Amino acid sequence: MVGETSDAAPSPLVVMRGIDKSFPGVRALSQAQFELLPGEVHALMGENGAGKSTLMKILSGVYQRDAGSLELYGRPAEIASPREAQDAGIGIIHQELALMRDLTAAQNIFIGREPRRFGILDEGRLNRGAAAIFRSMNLKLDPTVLVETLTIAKQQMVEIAKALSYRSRVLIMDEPTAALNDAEIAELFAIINRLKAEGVGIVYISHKMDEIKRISDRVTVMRDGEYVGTVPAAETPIETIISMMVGRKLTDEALAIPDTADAPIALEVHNLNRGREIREVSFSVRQGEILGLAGLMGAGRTEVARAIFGADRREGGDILVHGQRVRIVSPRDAVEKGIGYLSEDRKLFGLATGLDVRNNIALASLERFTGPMGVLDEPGMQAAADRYIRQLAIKTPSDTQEARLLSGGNQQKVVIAKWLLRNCDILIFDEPTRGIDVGAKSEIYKLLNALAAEGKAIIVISSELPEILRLSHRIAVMCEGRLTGILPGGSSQEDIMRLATMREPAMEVRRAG
Amino acid sequence: QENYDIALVSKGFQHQFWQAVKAGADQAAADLGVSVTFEGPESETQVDRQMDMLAAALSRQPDAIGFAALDSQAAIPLLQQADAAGIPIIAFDSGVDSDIPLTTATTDNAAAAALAADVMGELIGGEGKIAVVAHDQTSRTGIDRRDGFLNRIAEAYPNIEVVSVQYGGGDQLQSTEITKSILLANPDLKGIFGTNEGSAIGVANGKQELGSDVVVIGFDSGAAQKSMVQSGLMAGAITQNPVGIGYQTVQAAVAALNGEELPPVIDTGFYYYNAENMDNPEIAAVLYD
Amino acid sequence: MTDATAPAQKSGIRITGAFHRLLAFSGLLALVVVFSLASPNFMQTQNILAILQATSVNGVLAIAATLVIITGGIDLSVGTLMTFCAVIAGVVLTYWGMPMPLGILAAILAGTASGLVSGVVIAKLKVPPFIATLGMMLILKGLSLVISGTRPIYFNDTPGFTQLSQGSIVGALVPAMPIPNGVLILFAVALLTAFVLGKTALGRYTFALGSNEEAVRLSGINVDRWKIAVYAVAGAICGVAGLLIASRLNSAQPALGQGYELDAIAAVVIGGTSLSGGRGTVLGTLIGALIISVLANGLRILSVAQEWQTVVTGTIIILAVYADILRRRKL
Amino acid sequence: MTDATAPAQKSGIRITGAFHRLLAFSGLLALVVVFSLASPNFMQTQNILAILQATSVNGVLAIAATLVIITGGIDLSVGTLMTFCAVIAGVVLTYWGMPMPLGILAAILAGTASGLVSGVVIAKLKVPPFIATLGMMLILKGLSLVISGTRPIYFNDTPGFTQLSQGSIVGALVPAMPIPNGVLILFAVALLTAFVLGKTALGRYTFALGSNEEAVRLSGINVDRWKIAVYAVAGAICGVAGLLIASRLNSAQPALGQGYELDAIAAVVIGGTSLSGGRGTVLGTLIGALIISVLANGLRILSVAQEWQTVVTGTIIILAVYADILRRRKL
Ligand SMILES: Nc1ncnc2c1ncn2[C@@H]1O[C@H](COP(=O)(O)OP(=O)(O)OP(=O)(O)O)[C@@H](O)[C@H]1O
Ligand SMILES: Nc1ncnc2c1ncn2[C@@H]1O[C@H](COP(=O)(O)OP(=O)(O)OP(=O)(O)O)[C@@H](O)[C@H]1O
Ligand SMILES: [Mg+2]
Ligand SMILES: [Mg+2]
Repeated sequence: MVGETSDAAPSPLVVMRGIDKSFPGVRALSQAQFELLPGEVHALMGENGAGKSTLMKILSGVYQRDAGSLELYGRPAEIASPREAQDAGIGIIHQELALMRDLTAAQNIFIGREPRRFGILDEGRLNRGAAAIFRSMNLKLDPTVLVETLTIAKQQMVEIAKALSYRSRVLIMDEPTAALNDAEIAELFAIINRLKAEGVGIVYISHKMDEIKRISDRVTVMRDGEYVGTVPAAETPIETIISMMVGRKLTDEALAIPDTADAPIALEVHNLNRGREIREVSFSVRQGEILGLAGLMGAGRTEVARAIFGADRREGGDILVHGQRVRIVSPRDAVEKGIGYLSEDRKLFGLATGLDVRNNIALASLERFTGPMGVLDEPGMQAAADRYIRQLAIKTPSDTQEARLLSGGNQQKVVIAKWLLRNCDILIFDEPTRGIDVGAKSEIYKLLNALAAEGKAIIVISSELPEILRLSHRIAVMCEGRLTGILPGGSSQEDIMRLATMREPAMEVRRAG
Repeated sequence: QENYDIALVSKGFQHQFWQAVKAGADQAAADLGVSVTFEGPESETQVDRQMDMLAAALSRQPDAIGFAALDSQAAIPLLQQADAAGIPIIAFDSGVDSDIPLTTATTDNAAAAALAADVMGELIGGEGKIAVVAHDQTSRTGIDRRDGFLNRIAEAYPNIEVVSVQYGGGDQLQSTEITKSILLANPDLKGIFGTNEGSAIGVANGKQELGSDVVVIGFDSGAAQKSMVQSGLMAGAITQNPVGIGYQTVQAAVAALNGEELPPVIDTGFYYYNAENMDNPEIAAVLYD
Repeated sequence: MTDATAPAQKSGIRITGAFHRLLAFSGLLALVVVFSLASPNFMQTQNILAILQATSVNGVLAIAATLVIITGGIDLSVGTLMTFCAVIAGVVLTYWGMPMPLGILAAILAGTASGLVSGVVIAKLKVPPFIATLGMMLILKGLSLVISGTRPIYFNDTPGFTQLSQGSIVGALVPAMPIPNGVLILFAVALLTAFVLGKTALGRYTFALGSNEEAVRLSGINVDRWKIAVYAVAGAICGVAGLLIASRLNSAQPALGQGYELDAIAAVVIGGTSLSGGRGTVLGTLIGALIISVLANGLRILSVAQEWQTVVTGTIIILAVYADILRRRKL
Repeated sequence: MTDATAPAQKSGIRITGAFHRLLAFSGLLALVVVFSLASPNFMQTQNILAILQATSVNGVLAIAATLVIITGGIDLSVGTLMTFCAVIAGVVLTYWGMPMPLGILAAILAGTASGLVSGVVIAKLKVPPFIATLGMMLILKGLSLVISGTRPIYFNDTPGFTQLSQGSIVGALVPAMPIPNGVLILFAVALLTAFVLGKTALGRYTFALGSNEEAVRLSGINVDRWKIAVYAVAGAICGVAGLLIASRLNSAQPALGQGYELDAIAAVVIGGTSLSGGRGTVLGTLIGALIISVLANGLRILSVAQEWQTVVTGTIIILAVYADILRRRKL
């Protein structure tokens, strides 16, 4: 299966063979292998927890392998630290953003390589350097803005800019587009093609199948920490890659959208306002309906969700639940009214990373498991957790595994399980499949459909238009804080994009940062 | 004579006063051929820490214990325990509300402070404003010296007004800052009494930093205070006889172990010293560095 | 509903957990062995009781600090709050001449109230715990002096008050083991707190808050209320410490208390609780508190000069934590 | 290469930054106004100089603590390290009779070395900063007593030593402004530290470490080395504080120092530096230290009873930080 061409192939940049790596209680890699040629984009695929990030962390000096061999530029090599990886020309964009939130974008990009004059930091040159990189990426971003104030998407762009600034021979991108919109993705792909032409080898990890087809030359698939095979991207049908990943054939039949037009309205929002982020937003969701909330990065979708949920203060607007005007000033109020919110940044807002899987799942429902004198019903919690671990196929050794040790996708599932257990009538999913593999993604889609069929009202915020189109009964589109229109389920991507870019004529393009 | 093991549990350790007591005890130990340990808590408020020290000393099963109680009641159960174990107890520095200690080697702090009040009254001509910078608000010595001074002023010097009593914890720097505030708030202040070494030095420092000519009466000695008295920065100071307290405590313990009778109180005395009299052999003997 | 494989897994994890905790004793054991070999007076019943007695106050304070530290906070006021509670007991029992149970109740209520105030300042006003409890430390220190009239309050009119900590119920039953009541109270507080932490909703929220407060808030939980509750419970425990120290000294010493917070926090951290919150155990804290008292006692028994005692204590605190880190890394 | 829009935006940010800092003075100003109205003695040159002088030692210690706190660490040893450095200066100058510059050098080197040790224990042995510096606090306290022979060391043989802090170079030039050198030294240390934090790689990594240590490590930076460097620099600054206090007392007082760390950390936090690291300013710390001294001085000037002084100080510390929080929320 290994993709070898008969012509005199250029000698590989990286050859990894027989790699083993264990963590306490988890065998992350077992006889994994990987090869990267100069000037190729090599996709690394696999389900959540397959070991992709771990393999790349070994290549970039973050972890040390337990066994196996590593060749770099034709010679055996040891990479003992991130520094050594940098020195060896290996750059990486980590899946979990590794930025210093209190520093500016430019300071983050050049950390460790600050331009100096007479030992004094030359901030001017630093900012000009960052600005140049941003310009080459067609990114409008002030280099002096604090990273903390940026959205995840912008942070992701900063991370990409940082990786580019190293001018590496090997560039690893671990889900770089998870937070990006289409325009930004196109920009990234243009950059990738430029680098490719310069002979840089690129490792590309993503769960978005269309991307793989668009830019990669070869695909290596991993499953459960093991090497499955390497195939040329162009000739191999997606179904084949998917079945290599999941070890079975996946069926994701298009969903039959039942009509919900006469179901009672579950949630109604009137003239929601909050500064410039939310301006006069009104919409409603019926029971059994999935409302897609589409828009470009920064359109204000997350802000709307947080405002409804009481996570941020509103400046105006009414919220009606089942026809009743309700007062929501805190998440607690929202949850009491039956509203659940799955936030887009699970690490920051979703998981209690120190707690185990069971307690994270039970966190929003602890009251239900609280007996006399505040004593918790552990067996009940365990049963509930196990039920969702099975139902959502959460990959974890047990329900007592610490949540922070799970792979990204599985962490996301834990957060979903939390809201399912809480049994809310109205669920707001903010980027529910970010960083989730195809297999799990289609499970989550089925799950959302099933929840809707049960009569729950669902709002799905997603930056992936196919996902919005695949799921929604109706699609609300936002641009610059305003709701620019609500489309029926069968609409085209073009319709959505038209509304998503329908800027107010009077309003100037908002400056970045 | 046997090599007795005598444990001294004092009220303090790092301060020069207690180091002088320790020096006296060590001297006696050398003279009498016994061995002595000496320890005390960080500050004179830590009554329970002193109990832990006393308990550990008891566990060591020494031949005798010397004890300077921070609180006259708190230690009674432990003293009873010592008594039951047949370990003789000598109290020093201040007494214990109990008849267990065979004797008490002590200074009458209230009387000593009253002497300071008299000196102050005389030096400022019996009228004007004065202040007190005390080392502690709740410890026995702190209370006795403050009240001994204040009571004497109140009863004998009706024209003297005490405008401020503040506490610097015996910390020189803190006492300096306090003194400066007091002086700045009361430009017509005539005198300040510092109730222990750290307080007195702090007061003199504050006076010096502001270039004031206020009359400073100190308490205790030590190299710095002696030189301040010598230079006139401090008008004079009361000294106890800490070396004598340490020496006599150990001596009394050995006497008790040898079955000798002891008087109920060994008054170790106090003295006023100033630039004139501090070289007198009698005074020089009780001053320490 | 029960999954057959799950209990097996759970007990497996429990065993390693217990094993880990057993190893945590090793630092303490090493100290005990060294001191026993160095001095025949160390391993005497009397001395062991003295060590336990010396641990009781700091141990109880450290347990209070443990709760707060698991939420990711810190409580600098434990020492002066203890004193404040002792003074309140003194006022109720000695100045007002009320019966003993009322004094006990008053001390614990005073602790709870003060913890509540800290909790409100932290949760509602969003003042960082370090500052809020630093402020409370000073306020309580001042108030103790004001209320007591800067004088110790003696409990001579409340017979039996000293028995609270110094008497020995166990000794009355088993004369060979005159374990002071203060030690029993320490263990009772430890058991109760371990129960609350491990088995109740309050305990679960305590860990969750330290783990990711924002996630807890976004789960629709009233974060403020639970945080305030944790500080209030910690305050109540400081009230118990106040009773213990007052009973031990037969007096409320109003000036005492500052500086005790560092010993308490040290015990917590030596016991393996992380200052960044989210994890910690009461057992670990107990061991930490014991390490501190054994060290102090042993060095005194060996007649080590006091200045060197300090140096050795500092070194061993660092080494104890380092050993714990090494051990965890291996497991 | 220049981006036309960037500088404009930047200066915009600078202005709001400066505005914010200006407001940070408000708490201090409020105190000054209140005390000036309450007592005619407060706003006297003499008294203002006294306040500044009283700030010098705590201010320098707080600056040292600021560096460490920005990395997300904490340094409990600043107080006893200051004393240790003073004792070292005493040994070199008085016991060994060396010339003054050598004594100054020795004190600063001692501070650096001790900071280095803390840094190594924290960075290499992975002992949490709280414990590492708590241990160092005790070790240094003991060593100060051991080295000095538990006696103060006087600098009578080093003429000019007291001038270091108490003399006034400014006063010699402008007799109307006898600003003591100690205050100048405080400002010099502040300027230098602000420069290091803002303009050098060390400063950049200090903020980066407190912001996200793992990210710094993943960026290929030798995290350990820079962390150690920060503690060493903080140690050197404590050396300066040691010289200041020794000069002021004309002696090295070996028993002093414990407890000073809380004042220093309080100044840092009142000044708006977050204990979780990543942000902080030297100017803020200076203001924090001034708030503490003004409060102490003002209450004394007003002859408030000491127990009430403590209560008021605690309350105002909480209120000052609360006001700062409110202000930030509005901006
Ligand atoms: N530090 C760690 N400690 C323990 N287990 C770990 C650690 N890092 C990864 N693992 C485990 O190793 C396995 C592989 O994880 P990895 O992050 O490499 O997966 P992945 O293929 O990148 O998944 P995803 O697509 O969800 O990012 C998972 O089971 C994960 O839980
Ligand atoms: N923490 C923050 N600080 C400052 N501005 C923010 C912050 N978070 C979001 N914004 C701004 O608020 C606006 C709305 O952002 P929001 O996150 O709601 O957008 P979104 O539609 O959910 O997009 P995304 O795809 O980034 O999640 C944007 O202009 C964004 O830059
Ligand atoms: Mg991954
Ligand atoms: Mg969003």
